[in-house]
Amino acid sequence: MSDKSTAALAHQFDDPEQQLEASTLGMWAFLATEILFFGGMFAAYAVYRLAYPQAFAAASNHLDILLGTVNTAVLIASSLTMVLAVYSAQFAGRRAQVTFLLATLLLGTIFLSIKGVEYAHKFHEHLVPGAGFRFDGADPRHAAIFFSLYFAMTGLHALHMVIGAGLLIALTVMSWRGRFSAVYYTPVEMVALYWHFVDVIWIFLFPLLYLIGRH
Amino acid sequence: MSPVVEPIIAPENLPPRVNYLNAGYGIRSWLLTKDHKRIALLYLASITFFFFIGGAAAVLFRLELLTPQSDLLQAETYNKLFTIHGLIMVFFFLIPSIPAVLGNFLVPMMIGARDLAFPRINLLSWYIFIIGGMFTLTAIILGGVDTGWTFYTPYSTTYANTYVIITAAGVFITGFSSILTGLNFIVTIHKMRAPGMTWMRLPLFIWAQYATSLINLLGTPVLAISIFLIAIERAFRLGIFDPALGGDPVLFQHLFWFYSHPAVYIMILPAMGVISEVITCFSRKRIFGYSFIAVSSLAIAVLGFFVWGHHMFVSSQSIYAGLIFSFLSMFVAIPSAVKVFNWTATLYKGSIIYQTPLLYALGFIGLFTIGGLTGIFVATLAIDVHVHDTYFIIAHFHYIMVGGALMGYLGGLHFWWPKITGRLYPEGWARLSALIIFVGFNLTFFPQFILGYLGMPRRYAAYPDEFQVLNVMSSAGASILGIGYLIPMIYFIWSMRYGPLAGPNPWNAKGLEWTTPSPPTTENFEHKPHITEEAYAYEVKEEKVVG
Amino acid sequence: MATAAALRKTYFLVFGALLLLTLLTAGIAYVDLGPLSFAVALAIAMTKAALVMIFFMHLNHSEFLVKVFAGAGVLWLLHMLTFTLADYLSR
Amino acid sequence: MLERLRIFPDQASTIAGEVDTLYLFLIGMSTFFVALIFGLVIYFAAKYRRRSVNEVPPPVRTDLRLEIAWTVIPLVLVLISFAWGAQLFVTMGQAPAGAMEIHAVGRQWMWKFQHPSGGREINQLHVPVGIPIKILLASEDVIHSFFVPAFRVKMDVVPGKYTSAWFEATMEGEFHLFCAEYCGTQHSGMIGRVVVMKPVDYQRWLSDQASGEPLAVGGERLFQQRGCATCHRTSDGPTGPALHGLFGRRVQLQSGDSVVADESYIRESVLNPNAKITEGYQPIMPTFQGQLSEEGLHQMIAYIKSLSGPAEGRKAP
Repeated sequence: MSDKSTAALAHQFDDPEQQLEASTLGMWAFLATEILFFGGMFAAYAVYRLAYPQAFAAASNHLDILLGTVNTAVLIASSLTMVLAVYSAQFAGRRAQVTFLLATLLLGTIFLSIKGVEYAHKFHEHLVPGAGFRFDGADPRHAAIFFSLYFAMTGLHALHMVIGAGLLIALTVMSWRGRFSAVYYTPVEMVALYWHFVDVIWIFLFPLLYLIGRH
Repeated sequence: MSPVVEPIIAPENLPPRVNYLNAGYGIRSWLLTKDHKRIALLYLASITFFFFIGGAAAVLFRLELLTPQSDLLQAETYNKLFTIHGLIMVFFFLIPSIPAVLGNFLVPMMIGARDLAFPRINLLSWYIFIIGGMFTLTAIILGGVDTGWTFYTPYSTTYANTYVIITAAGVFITGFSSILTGLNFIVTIHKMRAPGMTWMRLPLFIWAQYATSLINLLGTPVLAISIFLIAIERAFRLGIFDPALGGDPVLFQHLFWFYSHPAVYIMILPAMGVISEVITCFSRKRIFGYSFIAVSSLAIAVLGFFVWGHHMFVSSQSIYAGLIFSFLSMFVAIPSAVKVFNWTATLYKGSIIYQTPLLYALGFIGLFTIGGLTGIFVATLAIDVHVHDTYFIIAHFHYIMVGGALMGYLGGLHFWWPKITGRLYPEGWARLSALIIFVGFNLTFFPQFILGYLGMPRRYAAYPDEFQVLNVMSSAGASILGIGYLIPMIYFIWSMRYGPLAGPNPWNAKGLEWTTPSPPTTENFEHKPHITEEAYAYEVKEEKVVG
Repeated sequence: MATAAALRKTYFLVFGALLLLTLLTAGIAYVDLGPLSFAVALAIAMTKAALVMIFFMHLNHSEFLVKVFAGAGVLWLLHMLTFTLADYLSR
Repeated sequence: MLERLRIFPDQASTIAGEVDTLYLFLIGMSTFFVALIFGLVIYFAAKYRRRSVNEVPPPVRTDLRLEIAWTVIPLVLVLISFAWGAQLFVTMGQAPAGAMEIHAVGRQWMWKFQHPSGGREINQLHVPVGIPIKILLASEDVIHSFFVPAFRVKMDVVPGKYTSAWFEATMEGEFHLFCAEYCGTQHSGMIGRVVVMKPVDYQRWLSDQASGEPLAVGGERLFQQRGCATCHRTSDGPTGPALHGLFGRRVQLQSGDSVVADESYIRESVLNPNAKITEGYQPIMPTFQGQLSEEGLHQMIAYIKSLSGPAEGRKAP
């Protein structure tokens, strides 16, 4: 085994396989907690959408479906570049790893900036719940709940993206120093799992928030 | 009273020259440690600190409840005190107590590992616990919070004018501490068991920690999100749970109890794990029904998630939902009953000595039985309509939490104290304090069952005169209980300095942790142990101590 | 592990499928399917999520335990949703 | 002193006896199991105490029959108590047809009851014995809980929706009324008395309660009591439009169109404020659903009419 990998082996593990397996299991257990963390809001969404369908449909039509679709495509693309980064950590050299990691980071920032545009748009249209909320549709009180959930869900999702971006930056630095090889690529795999999970959450957020009562 | 006293440990069982306690000195070696044993001690110190804050709040309002009218404290202060008692005891003492202290120390040692799977995350979880604690203490110092530990809306989001957001932030942050500990334990137990340590040879303490970690993992995030939604609703005047703005307060109760009922199993399961270890050691007998106890730990963890609606029978939840939750609540009681019967059967034909850990274990079995059976009362729909939100409920969950979880924690602490510190605690004082705690506890909480059925609501600063006699009894019991808890604090600290040397295995107990010197070295084992026999193989002839 | 080249090919195939499904779900939203539209949107989202989890998150090559934990997270979410909605729908 | 040491509250309603019987069944079952466990533990601990230092007890095999027994027997017992409790719960849940309906409003730290015939009382509830009473519960602020221990009845009072509880008193006298759900500072002060009287005494009490006052006077009192005055002031304020001269006027709405302010508009705006929002105002008016009986609504509308009509011209506060 090359000395690089044994150097990266933590003292409590016996061999790199055990370390990778343990880290993967740990990350998936963490993702289970994240599923339930967002799950609480999905439960609130489900209850209120069943109770006030018109208000949710009217409010959802205020969201920009084009930006939503583009954003979904951007995030899926970032998932692709992320998985290619893991691929290149195993099979290709530092140059490929760094390019794919930076591509993922770039796509992530594009997603966040599009999100920023949408938030600014909502702010100008007085659709931010709270004192300044003005909604001319049928049932403003329950439309305000839709927007509360919209901002809570997409806000927490964006926060997870920012954390992901931070992890990607750290990963790029480690990759630039050549820390990863076919035998030791655990950190890349872990950040990839986290990033793909954030993409999966958006895959559900997009139809639930943007595509109600469009017909 | 006990017929045969174990011989005091021969002097030559001195602790190894370099062990985990003196492996490093100074603040940095403790605050930046990655050793699971040191992190366990960090947790021990912090939760003891929080325990006495919660306890002080309890003593104060028990004094207030001596008289029907609110004369010692104003209603506002009383509300803040019971909220502090609830918050601190639940989130900052009971939930972390056994997993974070005994679990952190013992999980790697019991399965033959050098440390937990993610030592850095383990230290991070302690820091998160402390940061969360700081937030809650700030809220208390600034003026306290008076929403109860349940944060029911719309009171907590719209009508309370106390420090709800800071407290919510504290609870939100601390939740991640138990998530990370749970995650660490699950991966360690799956991936880092020594060769030969199959699932069916695991000590039952490990099964209990595994089941608890599953609940921590699958439940705590939902508490985090519901507390987060309360904080943003209160900060930005949103209407998610506030009916005046179109929200539904019952939805908050669903999200809150989805975690908070499994949380009571987070508190009791580890104590059950301790009891299995203590009963077998002090009756020197193999556990009766090993697989039944192991499986019932998992059954409790899973079924615990299907019953939360029994907290909401009278909250305008639909009748059908009430029927479903009541029906399922009956099933969750069965695994606990199976465990109690198996422990009692373990004592049969044993060779029992009345050391302090066993006194706590026997106390646990008795009080937990009463707590569990009264759980059947409150799961029965017609009875719960009458006793919901009364002192019957207070008595029920204190019998489980104080009679069960706290007795289990103290029993475990006494049982593994020689291993943690290398010193023995004073047996006489320990038995005395166990007795005081048992008497004080029953005098405090049994009258509350009667008070509850008579209809005295909980969280009342003032109450009608006819409830005074029982309240005075309860307050008297509370002061005895308070003294009972102080004594161990004193002699444990005393034993660290002056206690006789314990040696590797003062109780002649089975289990990998007892094959290491006390206090153990940082690496726990010189060479990786190899396990060949079942757990609690006490019938096998005494073998050499070195593993 | 599949050969390196085959792996790359699957990734691009899955990427293409995900884009198509995104356009599909956005397009189908404009067709009035009545109550069915929510179910269709959810089904598409689940397929996309499954694609990402199986191929991008390597569940297909992971050990059984990892699959159990992935399943447990989703199962618990569904359980919470069903029991909470059971109360609301039976009022 | 001793005669007050009771174990059970009064059994003052039809279901109280049945609930207590189920309670006694559960106490009996629990006492048996507690005695069994305590007895076995103490007996074993004494009988099998350690005789010599290195005594090794004989191995005891796990007995499957025993395991099945103490799984199935407790399961059967708990399911019996479930079925018994559930059957009672269902009867508690549905009020019998024709029950006398009393409107109750919980608000921070007091109970307000309105009898169908207009009688009104605070923190007291006079009811006839032997007649099923349905309490319609509404809250004006936080969650409260209507709890009468003597009747074994409890139901949360959830703001934003109606909940109801019913009982049939079987015993005359005065009984405690508590708020059981924590609702703030004076939660322990939100208590009252339920006075159960013979039907004829109840009618006599009711007759001298009903005030013969004109509707507008009652309406004005309701206007104050419900806190309408805090938002609707004499001139258009930030939180609510003025109601002076409103009646009969055409009102410009948020959604652009306009409507004449007649009785149905006022009634709809009181019960479902978001249906038609006046131009330039926020939808912050809470629902008054269920807090105003039909009679109260009539009084309210009469009062608002008086604000704009020539009749009394009384100034709103």
